[in-house]
Amino acid sequence: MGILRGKLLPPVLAILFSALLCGVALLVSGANPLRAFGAMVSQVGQGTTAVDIVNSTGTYYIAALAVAIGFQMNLFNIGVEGQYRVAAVVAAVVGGSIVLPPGIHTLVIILTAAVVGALWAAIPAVLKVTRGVNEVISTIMMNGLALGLAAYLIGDDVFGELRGNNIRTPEIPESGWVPGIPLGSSGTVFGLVFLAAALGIGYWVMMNRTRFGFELRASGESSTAAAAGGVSAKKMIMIAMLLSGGIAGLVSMPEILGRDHTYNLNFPAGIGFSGIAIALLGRNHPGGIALGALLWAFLDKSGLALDNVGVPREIVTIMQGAIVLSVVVAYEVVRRVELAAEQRRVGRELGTVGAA
Amino acid sequence: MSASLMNPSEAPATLPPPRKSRKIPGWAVGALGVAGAVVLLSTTSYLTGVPQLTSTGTIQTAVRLALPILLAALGGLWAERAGVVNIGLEGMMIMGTWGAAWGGYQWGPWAALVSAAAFGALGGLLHAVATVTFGVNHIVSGVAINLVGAGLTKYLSTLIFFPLSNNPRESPAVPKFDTYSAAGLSDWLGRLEAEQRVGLSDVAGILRGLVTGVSPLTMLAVVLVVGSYLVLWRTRFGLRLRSCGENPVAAESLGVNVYLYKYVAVIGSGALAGIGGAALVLNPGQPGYLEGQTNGRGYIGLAALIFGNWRPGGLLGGSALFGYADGLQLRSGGATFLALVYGAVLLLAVIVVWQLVRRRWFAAAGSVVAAAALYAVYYSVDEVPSELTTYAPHLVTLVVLAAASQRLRMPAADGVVYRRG
Amino acid sequence: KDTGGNNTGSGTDNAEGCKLAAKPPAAAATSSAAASGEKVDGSALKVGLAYDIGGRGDASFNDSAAAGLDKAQADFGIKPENLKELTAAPNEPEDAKQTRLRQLASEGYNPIIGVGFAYAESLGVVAPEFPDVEFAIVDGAVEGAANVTPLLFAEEQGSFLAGVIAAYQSKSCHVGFVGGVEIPLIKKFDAGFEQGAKTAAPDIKIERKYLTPAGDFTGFQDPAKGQEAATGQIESGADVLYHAAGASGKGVFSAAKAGNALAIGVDSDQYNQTTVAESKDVIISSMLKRVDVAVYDFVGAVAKDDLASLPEVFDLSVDGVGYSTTGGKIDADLQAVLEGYKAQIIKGEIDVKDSL
Amino acid sequence: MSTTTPAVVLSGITKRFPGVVANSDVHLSVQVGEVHALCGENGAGKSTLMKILYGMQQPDEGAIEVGGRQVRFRTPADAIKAGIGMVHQHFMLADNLTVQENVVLGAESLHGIGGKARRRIQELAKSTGLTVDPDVLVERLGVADRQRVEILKVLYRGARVIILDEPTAVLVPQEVDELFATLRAMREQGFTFLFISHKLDEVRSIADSVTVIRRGTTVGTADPKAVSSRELAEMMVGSELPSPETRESTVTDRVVLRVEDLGLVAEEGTRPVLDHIDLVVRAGEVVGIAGVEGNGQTELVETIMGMRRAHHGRVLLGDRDLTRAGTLARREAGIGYVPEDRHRQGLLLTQPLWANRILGYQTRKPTARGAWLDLPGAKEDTERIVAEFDVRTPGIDVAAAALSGGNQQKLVVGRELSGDPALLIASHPTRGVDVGAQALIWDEIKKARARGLAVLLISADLDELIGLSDTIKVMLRGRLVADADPATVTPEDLGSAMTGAGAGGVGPGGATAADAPAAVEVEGD
Ligand SMILES: Nc1ncnc2c1ncn2[C@@H]1O[C@H](COP(=O)(O)OP(=O)(O)OP(=O)(O)O)[C@@H](O)[C@H]1O
Ligand SMILES: Nc1ncnc2c1ncn2[C@@H]1O[C@H](COP(=O)(O)OP(=O)(O)OP(=O)(O)O)[C@@H](O)[C@H]1O
Ligand SMILES: [Mg+2]
Ligand SMILES: [Mg+2]
Repeated sequence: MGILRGKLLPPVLAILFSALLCGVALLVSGANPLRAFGAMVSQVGQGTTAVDIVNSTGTYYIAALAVAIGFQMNLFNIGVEGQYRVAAVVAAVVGGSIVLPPGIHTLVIILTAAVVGALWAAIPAVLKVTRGVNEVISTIMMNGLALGLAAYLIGDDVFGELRGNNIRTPEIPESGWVPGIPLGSSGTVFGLVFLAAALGIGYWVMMNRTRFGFELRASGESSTAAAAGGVSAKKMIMIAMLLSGGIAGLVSMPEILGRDHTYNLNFPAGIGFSGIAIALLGRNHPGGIALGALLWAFLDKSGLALDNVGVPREIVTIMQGAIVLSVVVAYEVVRRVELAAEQRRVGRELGTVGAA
Repeated sequence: MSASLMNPSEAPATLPPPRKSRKIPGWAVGALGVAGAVVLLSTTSYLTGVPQLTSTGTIQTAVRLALPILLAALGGLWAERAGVVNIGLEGMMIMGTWGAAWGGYQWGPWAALVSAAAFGALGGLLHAVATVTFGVNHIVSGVAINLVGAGLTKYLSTLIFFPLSNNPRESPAVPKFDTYSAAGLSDWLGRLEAEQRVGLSDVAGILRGLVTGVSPLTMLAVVLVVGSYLVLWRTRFGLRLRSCGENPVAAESLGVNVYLYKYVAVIGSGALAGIGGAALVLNPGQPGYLEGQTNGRGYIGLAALIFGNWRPGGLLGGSALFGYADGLQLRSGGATFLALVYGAVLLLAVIVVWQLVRRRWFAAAGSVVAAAALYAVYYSVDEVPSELTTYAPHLVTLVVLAAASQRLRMPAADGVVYRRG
Repeated sequence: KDTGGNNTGSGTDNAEGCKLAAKPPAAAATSSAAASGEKVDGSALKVGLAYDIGGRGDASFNDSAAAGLDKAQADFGIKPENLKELTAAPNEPEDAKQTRLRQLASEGYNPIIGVGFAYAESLGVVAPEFPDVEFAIVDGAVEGAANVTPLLFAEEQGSFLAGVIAAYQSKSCHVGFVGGVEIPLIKKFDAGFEQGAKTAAPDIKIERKYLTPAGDFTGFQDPAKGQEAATGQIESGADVLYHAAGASGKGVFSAAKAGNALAIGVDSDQYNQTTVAESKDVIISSMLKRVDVAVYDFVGAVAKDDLASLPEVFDLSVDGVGYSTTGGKIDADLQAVLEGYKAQIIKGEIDVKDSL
Repeated sequence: MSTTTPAVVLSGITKRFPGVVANSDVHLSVQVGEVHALCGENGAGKSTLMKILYGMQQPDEGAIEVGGRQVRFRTPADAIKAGIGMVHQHFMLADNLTVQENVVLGAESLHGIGGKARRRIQELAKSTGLTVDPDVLVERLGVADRQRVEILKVLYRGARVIILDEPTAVLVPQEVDELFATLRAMREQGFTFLFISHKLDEVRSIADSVTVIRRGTTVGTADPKAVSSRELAEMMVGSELPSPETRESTVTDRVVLRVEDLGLVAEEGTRPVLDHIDLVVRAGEVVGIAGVEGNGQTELVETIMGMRRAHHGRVLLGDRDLTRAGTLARREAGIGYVPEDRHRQGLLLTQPLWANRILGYQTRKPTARGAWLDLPGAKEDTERIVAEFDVRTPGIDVAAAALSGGNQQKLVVGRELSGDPALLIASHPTRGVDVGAQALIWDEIKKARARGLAVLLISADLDELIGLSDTIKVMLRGRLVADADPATVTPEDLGSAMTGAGAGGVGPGGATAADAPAAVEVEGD
């Protein structure tokens, strides 16, 4: 029950608070908040929205896991954004230019994406380890460079090909696709949503049951204590960053292998930033992140319904920001209350101190 | 055991006597840096035959592009000197752009400034509440503020600007400041520049760029940089504020109200970032608020701050570098940009000599390799691909940070959540 | 204090205009297209419009589409409640576009128009799901979907004329092009402009700058950068600038005003746009891309059930592209020249390439 | 004396923290112009009481009188106004600010922050003998100089009553003497001092009266000249004072640790931090390293542990060369490590005790199996440590932060003695630990030594060092400069060697040359 209170109460409070805040904003602007929220909820039943939410949850989930691995050791990988973009281009190019038996083809594409993402993340990692460059700044810069590199790679004189007014990489042959689960008119669930789930399980096992996870957490909690315990901070930074980048590289795989089969100019941006927010929401816990990703995807997708009721869709962004901010505040408040309670408890159980 | 103690002559005298705090004063370092940069640029410009490197227009562009970044960086300086990392600068800047358009549309450019500062400060207040009062991780709060800032302005524009501009993503046109030039000086420098004399014309071009078509905003920014220095390093208020970033516990124990100073600093930080947003809106080429117009400049400001070692002069240099690199690539494209590569080779050559003098053989060898590689690029390419030049400022930042990061010193308690008691 | 345009350094009047190529033969009086005698009744139609980023009010091609819709509504008697317009968000994922289209289709809107090539992929998915609905896509085409009408434009032809105007108006025989993002669509503008300018004045010098590479769409949203790029071109000697840079074009106008240069707008008649009113006196013309005409014609064709009447490409011959003369900077002589070139293009005597 | 108004009177002070009553009904009266010492075990509530007097914490009950007037301090600023100043147990200085900035901070209204302030600082320095350059950055100062800055800070604010919370903990005897000289001189000028120390000899030498606090309440006040240290100690704990002494030698001739010609260069400059260190520790031997903080002890330990890369030289454990091995490999080879700062280096404070048991043992039984953690094994072994080392905790699932310092330290020592290490490197193993825990830790180290453990002991507590060690080496400026025999050496001798005082006035503040102390032998000729 204590766990429930500590872990679940804060996000619930935060969501309620944010909804209230946005409700007030809506009221002020002359809209009916109940109608707006109602429209959002009923949107889930419309068309493919439910499936889109699931698909998008998968994508966000991978991005948030990538961020969370860094967070575990206080490493802020703001560069997921660039990592998944570069990985997507290269993987799409590779996938589109080779022919392999089904399965193997897919595997090669996915591995390429992971490796490229990791390599892109390796640059800030090396800079941090060898030159002490703050990873927040370097990954932000790398995001810019990623855009440039991607643009260069899909140039029609490099790897790209023209399709009407769009440019895209050569289409990946069917042997590289990952079939989804077709649900008729409600859409198709991407096959790689299960990859996201598997990554989540792997992440949990790694963090809680393996030596590596322990070392990661130890470095995050106290780099000095970890060093004294034989955990090399530099090594952990490198590995965590590579792992984070590798997972980031997979972010767009569900979409590319499940639907688009190519990288083109409509490639979505901003998933990395959402990933940061979601990792924060989920407190780096795989379950929490799943809920966070689901919430995020729900807000994203059902927010489209707001157009129908004449409410600016941007209220959703405000809500997302407000949730992140209030959830961390709520966690902090609950943490303080619990720490005091814990100390009281220890003091009481020992019954020794101060009772002179 | 025998009772002899060491012989005085054997005492290892390895500890150097405590050095004086600084050998060369900061302003002299800055002046030297500027002079060095000018010499480097004019030499490059002469050797490559690319006058744009030091033309009036390039410098003016650099100033215009650097302005928002500079103001954001200055905002970062205030917050981080008080120990609060402010990655929410981007969001505060966005709020500033909205505020500037809203105030400016109704009451003119000065009101735009005030209202931008107020909106930015609002973002700062939010950050302060989260980080100071609730002890939330500074980066986390900053990320959230970037989200909130973007969402809020979008929402408000839909409500307020749409009826005026017919576009939910844009404000109506906002009146701008007039610009000013030091007329006589500017013309004289212009003639000097046109003579194309080595060095002299370059200096003239740079100076002319700095005194021609100056907006009050630029002057304001200069005043703010100098003012920030004076306030932070020359007043009791500044001393107290900085002490909160260095050792808040000590400050508190001496009767400094750390929470209060952090609040003031972070709110001020937001206001400065907001003014940075106003600088974008009030830019002559900009009709007004436009969704997404900050385009990551808040983050770049943060980079300039770190680049500048958390000092006003340094961040001025960082922003100038950014504005210059960006301006050059926008104005003249890849061919001119290649001249900069040549400049980098020259710079590396100087560094190699320096390293040889200091007997750092490995470092010198590394620099030689880098210089050779860059020269090979310069030699083999006619034009840097545009995909690269567009993000050249990012690349330059990375390279410079990689070279200089270890010399940087951030405030000791920067980013540390402080709790009273 | 600075007044008006200041002196802009090097390269002004060293030549009073270009050495022009021989003028084209005067064109026969242009035949006004399609005598619209018959009354079209569209009162039964429910029209849905899915805009690209920016939406109605962007003073660019979305707005142009909106204008076409407004005219169609007035002319064909469509009821206002039977119109629905939705807008894309920046960086949104593919499925958001699909949801938007599906939302319109399942609410019974028919026809539905996707404004912008970004809708191509999603129409490829959604259109087959609703075989009875007539879709159209501006600036794009969807292979294999019979119910998607492509509304394509010959931007290069209009830009050719813009190039001619620039060549005739330039005193220094030096002109410039500012593109927002280096994507194929914008490259068509670039290519046509260059060909037009070179045809009119073979010795002309042309500056070219794209603000961002493909994939980084901020280049359409950064007037500050547009201004600096334009200023750079002016200082290199260009005195007539043509832009295809969306909102960044505003910066181009203001740079032209500050630098005593001239500018040519794009998409719609920018002389009349309020957001650039301050610098309208430098706008000598705009390359018109009649998205409004295409939308209007398409809605009309659906109402008449006569899609075959639509042109394959909206080019000069159907006035799908053109130039504006508002502001009076294009005198009768120049107009005659332009009409001459236009006739040559329509007749096929000049073949305007859509890439460099 | 008794007729004049006391400088400070605290009466009935009670302060409760969550789960702890730090002070309960404390009474204390301090006369003008005296040095009043405050003694008590760790956690007895001394610092808390002083923080209350200094306005940093609010008492739940009780009254404060200063100069005969009832006062209420809501912030330190109030206390400063009333003429009270405090030098904290841990330095409260901003490293990146200059001495002058540190001194004037918070008191800018007195003389501004410019030339006037600087003149005032120099004036104060002259009148009290606390000389420091106002323009130097604090980070460049040694501990003794920092202490001077701290006292200057207090004086600058015009304090007449000065609280010194364990000011001598980080000083060597010579520096202590200097400090005391200053205090005596200032006492003549009418300053009043409240002086906290665990070192009872010091208390007896400087204090005019002493108040003992036990478990948050005052036990009584005594005349320090009239009581012995032992009597004082018994007042504090109500029992016999434990002693670190180990007389019977268990030293064998099996070399466990051999350090040869070890050198380390500071990152930026070329100054060697460790300079040609040669060292041997044998099975069953405790080798103690004495030295003023900052002379390379930390670096030596961290280099032996592989946390820093040696510039040259070798480290051998038995006959295994570990010079190139990482920290983990060294631990696996059989080195246990009690780091000097348990909070920063010893523990994961928010993690449960059993997770802390894994730290440093994440590759070994019983806490791990291959790449996998063995959680049941870890928990079981944590229970064992808790039982064997008398770690006072409600369970092994509480966070390490919830334990008191002494119990945290017992956990760390217990962990590092697990798995039969061949060598234990113990840095300040009992720093800030109360008497009971201290005794237990000493005991455990002795037991392990008897089993053949080699111990490298670093400690600032010279009594501990002399009591536990079989051999003592003195470290100065990165070199081992002298050997001492714990059987004969006195703390004063050691102190001279540590400051290099014998070498002629190179000690901080120009300590005067002392005669070559007995039992300290120059190393290497
Ligand atoms: N801020 C606080 N919150 C909770 N408990 C505290 C706090 N400060 C001190 N304590 C508790 O109050 C008690 C007294 O602490 P205090 O620091 O006054 O002891 P001390 O006598 O100074 O010990 P030492 O000799 O180690 O300095 C300790 O048990 C400590 O656990
Ligand atoms: N600021 C604080 N907030 C909450 N609890 C505190 C605080 N300071 C001390 N404590 C509690 O006091 C207890 C011990 O603290 P204290 O610092 O007095 O230990 P100590 O024995 O003096 O050890 P050390 O010398 O390492 O500080 C712990 O239970 C700790 O949680
Ligand atoms: Mg204490
Ligand atoms: Mg303590």
